[in-house]
Amino acid sequence: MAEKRYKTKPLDCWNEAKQLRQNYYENFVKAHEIGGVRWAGGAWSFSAVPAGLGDDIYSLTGEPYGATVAYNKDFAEECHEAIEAKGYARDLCAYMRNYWGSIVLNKYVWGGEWPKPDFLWTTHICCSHAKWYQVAGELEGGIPYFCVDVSVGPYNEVNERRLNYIVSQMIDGIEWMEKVTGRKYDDEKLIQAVYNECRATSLWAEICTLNKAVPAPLDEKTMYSLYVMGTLMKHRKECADFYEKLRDEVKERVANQIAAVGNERFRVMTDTQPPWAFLELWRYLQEYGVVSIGSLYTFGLIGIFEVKEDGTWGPRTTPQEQGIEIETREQALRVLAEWTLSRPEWQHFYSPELKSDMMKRIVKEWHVDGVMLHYNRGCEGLSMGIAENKLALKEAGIPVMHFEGNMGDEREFDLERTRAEIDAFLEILGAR
Amino acid sequence: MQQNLFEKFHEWYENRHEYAREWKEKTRGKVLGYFCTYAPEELIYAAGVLPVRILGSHEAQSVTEPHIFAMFCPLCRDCLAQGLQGRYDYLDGIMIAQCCLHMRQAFTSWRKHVPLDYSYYLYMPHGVQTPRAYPYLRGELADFKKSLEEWTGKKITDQDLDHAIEVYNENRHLMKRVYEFRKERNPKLMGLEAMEMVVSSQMIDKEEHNQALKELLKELPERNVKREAGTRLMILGSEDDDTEFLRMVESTGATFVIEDHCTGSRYFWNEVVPQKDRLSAIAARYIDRSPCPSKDWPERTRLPHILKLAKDYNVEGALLIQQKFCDPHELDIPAIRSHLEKNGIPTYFLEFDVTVPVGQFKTRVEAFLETFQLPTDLF
Amino acid sequence: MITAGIDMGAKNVKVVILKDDKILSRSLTPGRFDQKAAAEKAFNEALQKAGLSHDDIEHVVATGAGKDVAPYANGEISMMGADALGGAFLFPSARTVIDVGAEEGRAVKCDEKGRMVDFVINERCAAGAGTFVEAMSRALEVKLEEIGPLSLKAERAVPMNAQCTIFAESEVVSLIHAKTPKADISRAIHDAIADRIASMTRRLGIQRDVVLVGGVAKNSGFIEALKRALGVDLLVPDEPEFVGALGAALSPTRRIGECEK
Amino acid sequence: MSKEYWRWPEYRRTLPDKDWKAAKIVTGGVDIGSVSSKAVIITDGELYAYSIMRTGSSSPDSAQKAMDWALEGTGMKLDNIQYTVGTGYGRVNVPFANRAITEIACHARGANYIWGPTVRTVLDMGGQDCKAIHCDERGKVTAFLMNDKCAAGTGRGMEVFADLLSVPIEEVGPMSLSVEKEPEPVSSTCVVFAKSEAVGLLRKGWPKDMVLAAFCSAMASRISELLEKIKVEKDFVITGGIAKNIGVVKRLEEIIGFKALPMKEQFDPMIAGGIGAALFAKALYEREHQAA
Repeated sequence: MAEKRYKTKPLDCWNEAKQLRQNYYENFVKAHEIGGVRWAGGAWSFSAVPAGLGDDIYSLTGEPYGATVAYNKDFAEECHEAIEAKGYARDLCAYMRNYWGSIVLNKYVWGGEWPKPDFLWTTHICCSHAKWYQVAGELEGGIPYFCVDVSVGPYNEVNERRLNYIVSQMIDGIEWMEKVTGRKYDDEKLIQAVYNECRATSLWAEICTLNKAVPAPLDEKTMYSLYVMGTLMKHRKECADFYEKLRDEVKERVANQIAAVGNERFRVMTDTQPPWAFLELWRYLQEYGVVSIGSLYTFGLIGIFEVKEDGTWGPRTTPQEQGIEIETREQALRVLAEWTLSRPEWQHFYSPELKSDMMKRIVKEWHVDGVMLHYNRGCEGLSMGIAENKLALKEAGIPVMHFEGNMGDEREFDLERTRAEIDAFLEILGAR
Repeated sequence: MQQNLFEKFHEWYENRHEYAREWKEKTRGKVLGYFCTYAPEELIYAAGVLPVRILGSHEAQSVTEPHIFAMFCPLCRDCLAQGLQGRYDYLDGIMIAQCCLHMRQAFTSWRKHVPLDYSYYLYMPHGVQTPRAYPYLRGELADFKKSLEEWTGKKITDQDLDHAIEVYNENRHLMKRVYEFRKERNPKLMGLEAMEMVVSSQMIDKEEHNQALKELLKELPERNVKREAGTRLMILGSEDDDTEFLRMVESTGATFVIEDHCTGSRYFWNEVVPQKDRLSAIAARYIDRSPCPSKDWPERTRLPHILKLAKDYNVEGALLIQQKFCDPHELDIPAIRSHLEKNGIPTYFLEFDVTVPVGQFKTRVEAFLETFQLPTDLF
Repeated sequence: MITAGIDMGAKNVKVVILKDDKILSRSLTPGRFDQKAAAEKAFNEALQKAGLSHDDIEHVVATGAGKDVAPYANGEISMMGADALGGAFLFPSARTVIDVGAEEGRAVKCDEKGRMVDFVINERCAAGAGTFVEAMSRALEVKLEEIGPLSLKAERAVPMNAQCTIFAESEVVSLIHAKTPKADISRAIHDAIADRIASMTRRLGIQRDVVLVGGVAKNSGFIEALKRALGVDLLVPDEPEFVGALGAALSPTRRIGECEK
Repeated sequence: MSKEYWRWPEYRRTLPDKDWKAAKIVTGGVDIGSVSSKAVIITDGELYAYSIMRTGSSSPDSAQKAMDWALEGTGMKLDNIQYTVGTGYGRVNVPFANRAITEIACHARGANYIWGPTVRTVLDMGGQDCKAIHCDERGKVTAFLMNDKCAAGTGRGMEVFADLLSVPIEEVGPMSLSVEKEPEPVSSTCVVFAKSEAVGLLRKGWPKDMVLAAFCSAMASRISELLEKIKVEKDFVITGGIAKNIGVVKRLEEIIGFKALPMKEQFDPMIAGGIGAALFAKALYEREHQAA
């Protein structure tokens, strides 16, 4: 056991985070009571777009929902069996199966019946996303469904044509939304939502950047419960406001050397979604003074970064900070598309090298001693190219291990074995 | 055994690498390997480059272990293995037309670990059902054309494009005519022969292939088929060029009369409809082709297409095969099965790996066939 | 300094007693269920052979699957860490140590001091471990100790498609039905597991010299198969199943692993 | 290997007070599985004699041995059998068979004969595979699913466990039911890992019956997955060796929510396939002779 070196204390805005999350899931259920509209789609979807339909629009994003189910082992297993009985393979995306299972069982993970959305709105980022909601619609007995194809290549190759392809689809999507909801679309609300999203995602990047400090003000286990806000409502004001508050608190922790883990001796980073039902492993690491400062996943799924003058990563400057006035629907959608394509946790869909370089950057700038890759059988999207990432990190002389598992299906996780692998890795790090 | 009109295709299929090497010798031209049949071959062909589809060899191997995590499909690993083992050492370059995540990894790892002087990633859209895809892909094709011109140092003229389109359309047209003979009560060709015909067309100069097809079409009508057709089967699902499996099934009193595979009808079913702007015409062809499941959304256009094939070819039963871990097909198969069953076509599902346990599969296939073949008076 | 290493393996418990890097004694006791009792037996046997008493031992370090329940232990080290230390101790030129035990295959990369720098454990599949050979020898109706030598008599290499143990069992049955000579089948069996181990090791990158340890390293058929699969020569110690215990016994002087916890 | 606990009893049986000489048609069914071989003789469509033994390394020999044993003491010779159908893994390696039919068709046919026309779902748990079969009132297969990827849910899986725990295989079921409280099923689906998991439990000091219970319920839920996929319908029956394992059967019945029809005393569930084969043999014989 490593001795305590730094003072530490829990986050002040912890409860607010919990409250926000709870409201989100409750509001979705209650939406119809107040005459509101429900839509469902991926956490990666352009959630700012439906915001133009009014202030009473509530969403349910599939991945965080699937993760919540995963956390609840028994319900997860129920979901898997229900959907396998429908003939779907057990190696498909675990979040997707948790989500489908809830529909089939007509059970909401927060209790009560499954709240059927009014329409489905998502983006096709991996082989599963468009099909996820295609099947979901079928299981729901038919729901209007629109999916935006965003597979135009990595950010460093974005051009007008590629942006136009996405923007023009969203323009069609808005007309479609008006039809299926019978509502008039308000561009002003869209513009506000886009501002919110840029602000929120830039703030999260700033919070992650603060974690470069030694000792780390945040550990990844905590970050999981904080970045989730961005996966639920990155386009909403309350999300941006919360991140602002959190940013200030984390700044203060850095100033006063308040650590997430009092006995921090070694810093690691992970990769891909964790096996949600086994977060105890992160606590196990802490027994040896090892803190996970985050991952490309916790940083870059929500956080939008840019390279600063000194060549290091920091929060991307928002349009409003640049004094850009968004005036039209078309312009708002263009800003949104361009901003979204710069998402770090997106580039690897086109080449593992782009991801390896970002990972090496994190290792350097966040003072990481070793990397623990979760070979995640539950998500082929984020596991894509992960073996090449491992090779690249090794080549760079960075200690790296991988452990196999599944973010949402505990049947594919072996705790004993993973412990044994982690023990060995701790020995390599010199932590034991 | 019936007189073998398909020997040529079989040889091409078996000796794909020798063919490509000789082609290079002969023409001094470049050879470009491509992943996935969304590759706009017309452009490559117009550039005077031989497009060759990269496929696996169905042998157990262990060289891809460090590069692709085991949760990805056997095909992408088998393909990469070919590159890492130098089996395609004659390639001057590789390209991919964006498709599933699995194949993309075979491409990116190949690009990184196998020395090449050219590689190209074409951002083929997935949203083939949105009209916005046409102008977008047209633009992407223009970029690809430019890149090819820089690589070969040769301008691709409209004449070049017209010629390529003509050759490719003719190939599609001829193969469709051959497929007509699979509709007969006692089909003039077996599934294995059809598969080798189509896959060989993905590996050799289409003009040569067209010649062979014309020869074939002269004799095919007269071909006297001694063997009984047995049960008329359809086969569909993931990439499939598993000759051992097809042979096994057709040795148990059944004939594959049609398939929906990218190694079969899906590859050549629709032609380029000429337009003034050649690139738009080519773009439209690849957007409108019968899709891979990874691009078949929000509507399921594959269902009516597959059912129509089944009806046109008078199919009695369908084998659905899927490469292990092939998510796109795993996401379609339940819907396809229930659609076919609803329409009175029994189905049976099999999961494929790099090599298939023919022994075990034989029992299943035979049992499936027995449900058609065992005379009712035995019960 | 006198130290002891206890390797609580899945099938046998192995103990090595060491004095200033000299091996004083070894002892092995089968212990599938009551590992603790087996360990006590092995430990005391080893003491006896070395003519020592428990108090003479400064450090007792446990490793292996059941290291948590090891008696006497006042320290522990991971199986991979122990393999590296033990392998490099026996063969200083070792940079890769492959350990194939009853239920697991592992590979470790180490530096000249025997410090582990990277490792890999094979996927959750028995096809890459000793149990596979056991199961196959039963399917083949050949004694376990005979199957290795038998495979060396093989005329040709038959491909073995199945990866899962049970899958493979039925394949062996069908090979038998196909009248394939038992020697050829045994070779196919060893090739299959060797391929598994080889592809696992490739994930590390094969760096010479390569040392093979663990119970299966006593199987001549497997050694040949693995050489073929890796395309490199293999160094195999005389008592390969003791290398883990040896590494554990070495760890206190090398300051690796948890001691005096 | 010391005592082989996994070995189930091999035996033969002639049904009482039957005179085969009086029979018009005598046919045989030989089911060569990967683990067990069964030979069945029927006279005028009635079960007459059968044998069950372990499959050796050569199918033809196993077929011969099984049939010889079934004939033993009946005074019947192989030549007295007018038509034989081979089935099971080694179906094409039965030297004296007139035709081969898959075990899937044969099990459905056999179950229909043993339990009657109300049977709709047949679960056959063989040595190295597990089949869920749907059939109509005549015992004709309408759909089937097969798991031969994973030993969890196969006879071999159970044998491995009996062996591991040194419990004679016939006692596994009853012993697994002797627990007061049902434990969590072992989590690993792979038998080999379920095995190491079980070893872990034993090390933790779990009694054997608890470990067996944990394994039997894991196996039951594994099998139920197959049944759920094919949508199990009444009447439901179980053939193959596992039908004799009350520990798995009871748990399986709990999961799927209804009972399997009870075993019939004179019909060992292991011979359903052989019976089906022999019945097909009779039908085929008659067919050919009408034709002639």
